[in-house]
Amino acid sequence: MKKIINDPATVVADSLRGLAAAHADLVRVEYDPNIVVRADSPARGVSVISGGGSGHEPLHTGFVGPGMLHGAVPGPVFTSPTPDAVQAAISATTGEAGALLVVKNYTGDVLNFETAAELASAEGLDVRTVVIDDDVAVMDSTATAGRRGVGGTVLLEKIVGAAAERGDDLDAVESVARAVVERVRSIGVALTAPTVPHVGEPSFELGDDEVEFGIGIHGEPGRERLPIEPAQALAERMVSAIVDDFPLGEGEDVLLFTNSMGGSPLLEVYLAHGIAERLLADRGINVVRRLVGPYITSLEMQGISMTILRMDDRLTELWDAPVKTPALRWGM
Amino acid sequence: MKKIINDPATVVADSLRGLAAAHADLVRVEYDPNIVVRADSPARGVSVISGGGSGHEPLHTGFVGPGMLHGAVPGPVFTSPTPDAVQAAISATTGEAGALLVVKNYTGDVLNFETAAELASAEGLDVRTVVIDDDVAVMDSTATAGRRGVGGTVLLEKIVGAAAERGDDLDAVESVARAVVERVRSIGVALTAPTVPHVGEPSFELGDDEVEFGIGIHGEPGRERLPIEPAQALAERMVSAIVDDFPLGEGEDVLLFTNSMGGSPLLEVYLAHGIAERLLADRGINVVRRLVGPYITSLEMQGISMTILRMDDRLTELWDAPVKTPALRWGM
Amino acid sequence: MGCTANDVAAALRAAADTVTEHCAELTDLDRPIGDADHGENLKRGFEALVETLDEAVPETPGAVLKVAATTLISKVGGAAGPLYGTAFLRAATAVGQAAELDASTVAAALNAGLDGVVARGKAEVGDATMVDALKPAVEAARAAKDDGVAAVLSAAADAADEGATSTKQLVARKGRASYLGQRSVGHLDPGARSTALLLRAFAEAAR
Amino acid sequence: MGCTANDVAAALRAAADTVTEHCAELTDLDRPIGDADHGENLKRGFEALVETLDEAVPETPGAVLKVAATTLISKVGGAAGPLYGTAFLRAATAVGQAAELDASTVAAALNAGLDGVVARGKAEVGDATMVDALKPAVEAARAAKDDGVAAVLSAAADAADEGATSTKQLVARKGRASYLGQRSVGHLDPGARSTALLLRAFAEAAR
Ligand SMILES: Nc1ncnc2c1ncn2[C@@H]1O[C@H](COP(=O)(O)OP(=O)(O)O)[C@@H](O)[C@H]1O
Ligand SMILES: Nc1ncnc2c1ncn2[C@@H]1O[C@H](COP(=O)(O)OP(=O)(O)O)[C@@H](O)[C@H]1O
Ligand SMILES: [Mg+2]
Ligand SMILES: [Mg+2]
Ligand SMILES: [Mg+2]
Ligand SMILES: [Mg+2]
Repeated sequence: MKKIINDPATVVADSLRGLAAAHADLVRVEYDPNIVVRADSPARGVSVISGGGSGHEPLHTGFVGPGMLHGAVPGPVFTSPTPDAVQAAISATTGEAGALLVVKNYTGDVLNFETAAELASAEGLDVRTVVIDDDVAVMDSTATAGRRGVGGTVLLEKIVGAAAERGDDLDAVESVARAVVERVRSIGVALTAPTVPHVGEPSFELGDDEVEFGIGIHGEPGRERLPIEPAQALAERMVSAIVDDFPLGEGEDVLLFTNSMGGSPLLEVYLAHGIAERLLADRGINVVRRLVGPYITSLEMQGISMTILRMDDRLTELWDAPVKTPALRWGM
Repeated sequence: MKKIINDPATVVADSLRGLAAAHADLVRVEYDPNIVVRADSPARGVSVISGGGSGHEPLHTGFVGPGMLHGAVPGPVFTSPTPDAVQAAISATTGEAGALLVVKNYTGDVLNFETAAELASAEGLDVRTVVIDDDVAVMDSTATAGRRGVGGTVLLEKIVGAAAERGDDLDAVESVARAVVERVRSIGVALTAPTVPHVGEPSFELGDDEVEFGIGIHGEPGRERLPIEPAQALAERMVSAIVDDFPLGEGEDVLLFTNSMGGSPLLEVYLAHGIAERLLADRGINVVRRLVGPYITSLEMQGISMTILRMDDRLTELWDAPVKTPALRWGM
Repeated sequence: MGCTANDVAAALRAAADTVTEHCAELTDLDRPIGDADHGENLKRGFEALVETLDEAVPETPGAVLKVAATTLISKVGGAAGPLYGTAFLRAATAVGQAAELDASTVAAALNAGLDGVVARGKAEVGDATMVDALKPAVEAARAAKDDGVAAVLSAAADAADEGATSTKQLVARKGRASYLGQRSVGHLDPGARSTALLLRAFAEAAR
Repeated sequence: MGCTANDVAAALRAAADTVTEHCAELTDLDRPIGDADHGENLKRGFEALVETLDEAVPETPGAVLKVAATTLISKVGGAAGPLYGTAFLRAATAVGQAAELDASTVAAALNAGLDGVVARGKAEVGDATMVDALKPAVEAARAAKDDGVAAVLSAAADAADEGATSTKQLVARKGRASYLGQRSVGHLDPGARSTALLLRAFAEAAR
């Protein structure tokens, strides 16, 4: 394992120190437990908090700032943070208006965040959780822990953050969140495996011309292992998996998010995005907004994911609203 | 080689189609020769154009837009574009006020861009070139093709773009450019090699616990091959290489840019950035602005580079000016 | 004959040693069907627990178990943290203020732990989780409750071993491994294995 | 006895074949000391040149050389594109409107090509570039100019071979390889090698 780190045991805190130094105007970092909160003191509306294992940067820590998250709780690499860390983020950001916790659907995250929400509620705060489970790779969700939360999380955090920023109350923020969760689907593919610092070896083995289709963001296995194919065929496979799952019909408006899993060059990510745009156009689906780049990653894993969100006027307005975070920024 | 592409021969144009689809509000793409120009028609001031081999994205194509580049000329992967492509970008963007071509100091880029500038001048346009050579890894520049243009290019393009945007004339824009070139230094390190699509194999071999210190952005070799060391020691080596080269003294104001070479997780990039900030603080050097992320990459190569720019009020004002491009955006 | 607070603390220290010793094994089990962190997660939690116990061992067995619960909840993370944490919390409640634990209290504590895991995680026997080790352990413990604490724990450990082994044949239906569907067959569940290891450590400590 | 426009075109086609054949070799030479693209660069250029010549062969040798120049400048890219392009441009100028090239014109054209490369790239013999192949080739060509076109080109090719081989011992001082300093010693310069290959192809075509 070759990594630019000092010690696997301190990698998350060491990295947060760099984030804090780089973006002192946007975020404040507290350590032990590790949390990232907004540097400004926003008017006390609803606060939006998310978190999960580290190693998916910029998710979630890079999305703290005006118009998006009030707090992020980075756990150890690929491991959910514990309830006390989540509670610390709640205490640091949450007032009368309450908080919404955005939780990716992994057993660990759900158990830890729900425990924290319970404890906060016991202290009289109105804290609710929304669980995002957008990964269509998990086919039969009754025989499993359910679909995983993946790329849709980025869109959810942006949109919910905008709703909170404009002053929506917790009911309204929660209802926007549930609308996004219902309307978003994703699929991922890996070309290589990530290496967790404290493990020191790649999380899985993949042949020289194999890809893992339906990969999660922790190197969990996907739907199937396939021989590598041209980008055109791969994008078709990905777009079909999502469109058929909805199913999406002609004339619908969508946001298309083509994401790098971390190690894939932007050259390839844009290439795949261009193909997906044409495949959707061929189906009569209107791409009205897009996001392209590494926003929810799996360390150095090469691969991409695609996420499609069915848009309406309300979501479009919230998507377009200004945002100012380390990793996502427009309008201010 | 595993890549998300259709055909190595069409990879650049295929990727540009994705860029065009994703950012139709910001850029317009023309093909054969491939150029990327601003989607809006800016008031005809000085235009700033850059380019070079592809595979370094978001450089340069991701920096086209208000406040930065008017045109970018993406060559084949890791190979300079030819003069006719550069000429096409000049024709598409340049009026009476003339153009400045930002050229990274590689023999191929210099020869091709200078040829284009000569041809444009012959047609009566005022087209000048500025060559950026900020890589301190190249020690003795009299016995070589000179220092390479690396991370400083990103800062140069932002600052020069801002000068052009506010209406500076070509003399003024050129003088800002030369000031930046004089005041900026970089160093890079690679943990893995990139794989050029039409080559199909890694550009160099690196042992399981070796790093290449002083790497260029094309997998050219660096100063020396070293055993991997903790991030603290590596960052110290990088900061020293730059600070000693200037040399930078106590009390100076700088911009610190910690760049991912493409394949390194953001977790590691921020970690290295945090260390570099502290090392500079220890030397009494004031980091007044910073940029962290993958901005000038070498395909999927793992590694980082650090760039330091000596700031003054003029440069700080230009750095802070609004910019709205696919990859760099603030203030609008 | 019964277990004092110090005995419980000693058993937890023994468990911590086992976790350290088997850390790589547990992580390796979590690699093909999970995210390769189960060993690290438990190690982080049990090391913290040992540090806490080094400072002071609480007065009652129940208080010791409660410290274990809160430490594991706040240090382990992942799925295993809240699950093991809840198990110890319920066990602590089950043993109440007793100064010493007899065999049937130990069996009852194990049962309470199982109930906690099921309440949180909603897994059943056959889902290929720690429940496949814990449920048979609880049943064996109950059957041995007249033979003393050591016998209870050793019966539990034996049954847990067997239960853990059974997960190899199963299709996982809870936790990360469930994403694999049929591909999870042939793999020992890391949480079931760690449950068996913990119970074995307790049993050895009680001899 | 002299070279017609069609002869020059045939020589360029032969060069294109050589480039295709040695593409991987040239790229491999460019790997340890450069950016592993020299073969691809030349192949792109020469393939385009052949396509252009397939449409129509210009009337004079000079016009054919000019087409080669503009095609290489616009298609090869990298350092080699402008350098080889300039070489052909200067060679075209040197041969003027002549309908046939005799041996001394061919030698003069090579000399003009060298001057072009040096004017643009500012390399000297000993810098480990294509100049190390081209300069001795020009000298050998001049010496052989009374023995006919075939002899001129074959002398040039032999000298270029030797010159290219000499780059193995040199520390590169121009182009990407120069970044390596001492580490460039032991490597054949790809541009010197391609110069030798092109001249050999011309010589074979002229036999
Ligand atoms: N719903 C559940 N009920 C019971 N046990 C579970 C459940 N989900 C996961 N587990 C157990 O947790 C173990 C994984 O723990 P660990 O690797 O530490 O957490 P994570 O999966 O979050 O990385 C699994 O092997 C399984 O035994
Ligand atoms: N300044 C120069 N003068 C003469 N030849 C040069 C010069 N710089 C580079 N070359 C030649 O160009 C060759 C490299 O060509 P190529 O690989 O196509 O371009 P690039 O280096 O831009 O990738 C070198 O091997 C060398 O022979
Ligand atoms: Mg985990
Ligand atoms: Mg090149
Ligand atoms: Mg795990
Ligand atoms: Mg080259």
